[in-house]
Amino acid sequence: MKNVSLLGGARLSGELERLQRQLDRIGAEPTDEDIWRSVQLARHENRPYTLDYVERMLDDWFELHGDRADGDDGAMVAGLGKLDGRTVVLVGQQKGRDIQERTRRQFGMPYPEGYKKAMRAFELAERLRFPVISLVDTPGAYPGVAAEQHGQGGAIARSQAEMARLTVPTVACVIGEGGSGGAIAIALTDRVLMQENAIYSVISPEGCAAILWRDAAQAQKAAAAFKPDAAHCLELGVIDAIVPEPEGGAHTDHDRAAALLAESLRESLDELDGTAGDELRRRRRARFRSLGVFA
Amino acid sequence: MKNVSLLGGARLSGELERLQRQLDRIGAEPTDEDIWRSVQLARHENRPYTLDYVERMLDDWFELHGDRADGDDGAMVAGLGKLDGRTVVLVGQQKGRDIQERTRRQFGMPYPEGYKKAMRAFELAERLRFPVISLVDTPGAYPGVAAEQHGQGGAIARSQAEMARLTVPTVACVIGEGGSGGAIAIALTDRVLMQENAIYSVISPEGCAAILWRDAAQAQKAAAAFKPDAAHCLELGVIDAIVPEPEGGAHTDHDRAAALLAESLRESLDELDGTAGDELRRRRRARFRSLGVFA
Amino acid sequence: MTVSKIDVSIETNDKPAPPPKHPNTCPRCHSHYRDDELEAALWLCAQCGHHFPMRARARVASLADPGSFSEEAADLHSEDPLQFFDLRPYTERIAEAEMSTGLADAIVIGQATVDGRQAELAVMDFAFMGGSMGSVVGEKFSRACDSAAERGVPLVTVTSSGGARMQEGILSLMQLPKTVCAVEDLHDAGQAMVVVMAHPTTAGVLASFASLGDILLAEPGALIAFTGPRVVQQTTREKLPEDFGLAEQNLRFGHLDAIVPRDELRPTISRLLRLFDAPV
Amino acid sequence: MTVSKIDVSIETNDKPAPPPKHPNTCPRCHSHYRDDELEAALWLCAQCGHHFPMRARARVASLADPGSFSEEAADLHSEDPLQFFDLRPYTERIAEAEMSTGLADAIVIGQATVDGRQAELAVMDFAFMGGSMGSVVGEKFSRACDSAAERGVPLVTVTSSGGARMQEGILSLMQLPKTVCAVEDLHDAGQAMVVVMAHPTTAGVLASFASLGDILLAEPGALIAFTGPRVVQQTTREKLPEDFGLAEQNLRFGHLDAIVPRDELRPTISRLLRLFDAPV
Ligand SMILES: [Zn+2]
Ligand SMILES: [Zn+2]
Repeated sequence: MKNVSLLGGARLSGELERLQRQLDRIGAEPTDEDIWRSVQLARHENRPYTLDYVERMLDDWFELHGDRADGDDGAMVAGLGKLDGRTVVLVGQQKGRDIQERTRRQFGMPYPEGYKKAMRAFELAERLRFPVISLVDTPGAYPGVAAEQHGQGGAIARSQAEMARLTVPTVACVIGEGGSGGAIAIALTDRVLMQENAIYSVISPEGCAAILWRDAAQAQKAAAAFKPDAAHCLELGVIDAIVPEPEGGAHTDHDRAAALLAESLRESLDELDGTAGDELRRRRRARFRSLGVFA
Repeated sequence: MKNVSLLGGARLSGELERLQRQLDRIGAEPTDEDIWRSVQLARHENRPYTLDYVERMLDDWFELHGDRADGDDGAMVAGLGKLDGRTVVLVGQQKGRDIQERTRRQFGMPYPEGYKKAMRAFELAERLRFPVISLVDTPGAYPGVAAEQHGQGGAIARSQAEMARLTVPTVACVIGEGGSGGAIAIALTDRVLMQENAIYSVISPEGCAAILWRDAAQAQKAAAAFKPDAAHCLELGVIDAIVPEPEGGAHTDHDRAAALLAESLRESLDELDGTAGDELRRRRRARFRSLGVFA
Repeated sequence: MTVSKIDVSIETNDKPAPPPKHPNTCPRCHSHYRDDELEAALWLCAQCGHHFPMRARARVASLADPGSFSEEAADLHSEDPLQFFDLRPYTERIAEAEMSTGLADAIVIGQATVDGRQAELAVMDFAFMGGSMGSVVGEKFSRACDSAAERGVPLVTVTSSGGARMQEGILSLMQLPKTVCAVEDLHDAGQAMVVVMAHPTTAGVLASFASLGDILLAEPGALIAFTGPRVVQQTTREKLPEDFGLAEQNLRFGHLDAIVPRDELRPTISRLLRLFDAPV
Repeated sequence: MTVSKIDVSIETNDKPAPPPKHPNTCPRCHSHYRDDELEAALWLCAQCGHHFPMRARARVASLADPGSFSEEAADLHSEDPLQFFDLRPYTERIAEAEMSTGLADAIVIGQATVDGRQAELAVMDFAFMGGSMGSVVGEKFSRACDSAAERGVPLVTVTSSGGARMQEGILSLMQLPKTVCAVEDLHDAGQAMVVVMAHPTTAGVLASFASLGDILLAEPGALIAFTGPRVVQQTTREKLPEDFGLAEQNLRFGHLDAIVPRDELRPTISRLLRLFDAPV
């Protein structure tokens, strides 16, 4: 694993050190089985979802509703809350726990209306100078007729553009599935974290297998090939740090998972404190512009 | 007429002089019949509409379409063009000339989608530093079920807010009917002009008569009471100057009407040239915040 | 000649629905109440939860900590710039509204604390000429924005309005951009606005400052529409959905953050003031 | 355990529809053409106007003044960060695409003049692995933004892409925020971007820089969708409208400024460069 160089040019040395520490802790390169276990844990039906974390991490939570145009998308949650006494704006995809809620929240797959709700929350954060926390947990943006007609691609693009313009500190954490454009739409942030058993990928293992192997059942093989696990994402410079989960996975102990997540978020926000808004923005763009491998 | 004081505190002395010249030119206070004639001319079916002016005033016209969300509202036109070699962004309501076009353009009554298209044009102007010209010609925003569901009130409010934030020069001219919220949505500008026979009002004469006189047929009486004509709007400080029309009204000579309008717009833009963006914005807000009469 | 049949203004302006036989009869479940019963219950029907209209001063009392409200600009009065006369002179209508409401116009503004946190309040009163927005409403709302900005406190606005003050003509329309500019100045000063839309919030008020709150709340059952159902029906002949224009529909279509029953407003606003770090 | 059946990626990625018997047969009216006939006609069907796919270099030649194009970053090549191997190694797929297209990756960038006005061009080529967006596409597009910003000229982008370069895994997804940030830097430098969406413009490219043009144009009949019709159909079982995802539907729903036939593209872009005051 060490033969792949650390990417992501725009980092500070303190961050590099932390990266190194995390890489050391991870130790051996994840096996194909480890990767597939992450895929399964990331989708585990008892894994904590955005609102499970909200209720454990934030005080005075007030949920925002609606995109001020067409509707209120249940797959995207946005609101204000206090993290250790500091007001933050939080957005995140939300899957459902039971079948009614899953239907109401489209299994965590937002329509354009969901991304517009998130953008409205970003604007509020910018106006009132609140940091933004973004929790990513989606198989992808909703792939339906109305979603396309309402401009799914454009909404995802503009949500990222909005995030690239913010001058307040922003932190994202992938807490389950970080699926493709639907995920990155809310993850263009100063710091990008990922839970130990979360996955972050450009396509689902099943989708990749269906296209490249001509067989969706080859999903495990596909996952091993494109490596959506946290360790590889860290190594590629796509994320800045891995958030530990309770032994056995976040689903085994929601309270403990929330405490660990809150600690990482707090740490990231503390690091960003005191940096001027335009400098934050400059570094944020430089960070993402440095991603890629070519010769 | 002179016993009503000139309002609108935030004016420069040069502008006051021009106001005075215009008031002198108008001479006698418009009679009730004069006012009603304006109502009729403002709605005349041969009166030039926004695109009639565009085609006569602007070179290289490129029309923008769509609100990037729900649709493309025919009642609102937006685009880029050259006015005497200077690129401007132009927005305006558009009535229809024949029955098909009237239907397609909802008689110049925009949906929220139309105001969102205008906002998109404002953003483009701000980003690329083009002045904004706004031509106002609407009986009002569309009063329908879908328009309400898509947030007509909010769209009008946000369009104004967007205009209050711009740091590029902005000029509006009421070229026909300046009807209520649907009109002011695109008329929060540095300079507000009005053609000689245009009207600008908080409600249609028929609507006012129906409510206050309990009889829509008393429209002429209502118009005489609330005075939507250009001379009174100038006197109340609501507009900055009156744009002359060809003898007999703009409908008698579209080319001449366009030449006169272009001249006034050019003059306004020239006046605004060289003022810093944040100062433009400060004065724009001060101008509108000064409007009202109270003790 | 195209004569428009469109009236984009306000059906309720200056012409509220005829009152039921007894003003304290619930229009939904027909329960009767004494004045003191309703007052003690925040003008909520104990049987069905119907929200009766609530006067501005009562609203202030229900939100502000006891004794904390300090009114501003109480002496501003409307002028009659157009010497407007319909069936009666505007001046007479104002005088009558002043007499019957004890207010100088359709809005009350001032400083207050809510659960110990400082805020500016701007509360409209539908009883004063249908809560119509004339020069005084625009000016006082704008001053509330300035007062909030200067003191570094959030603004809490309660709206209730049939729309424009037609008797002030085009100057009434100009209160839309005026109040929009005031909100922008407030936002540029880094302060937040919470809006509570009470029944009805329509036309010009909805199309200006009411829609620009950072947080938009509404009372249950409030009519929230730019054009109200009667005018939509008359103009377009469309079939109206059951809850057309009501708060509940607005929430569904994404135009509100929450519908908050009146007896939960104070704790909700208190929480928002904490979130906005309003000074103690 | 919820196993998602949703595949939000790109149905056409690396797997274009099987070509008709003869590649120069019009799929709409079945007319046949010689290569030189099509080339002379901008790859437009003379019978029905069908837009055949157009290669990047031909596209550049059709837009830029003769001899004015100066290519940039032509030597950038993909690496294989994941040592990706599906049925064949990624390196082999790239080598094959290089051979068959004569390009180093799916985008060509460089400086040019159009009717004498300076612009930066960034033109994608679907023939190179379905126009998929890997690190090289992201980097070259970003450099085009920087070149335009530094020289103070507008950027003209022609898109054609099936979506992500799956073989680069998560780094392929990161080209979305990367190119978005590049466009924001371009805009902050005060420069405009015109986007021409050619068939197909889907998935990651549509969900990033393609949608952020100041002016969005499309060629007639181009598929413009985040998720293409086949995946939508398979996933949701919804009945698809006739022109689902096509440029024409996108225009109707407000997502495009204009649909411009290929033979009118050059004058349209020329007009836009005049409007953007592109230097001579
Ligand atoms: Zn009741
Ligand atoms: Zn053909």
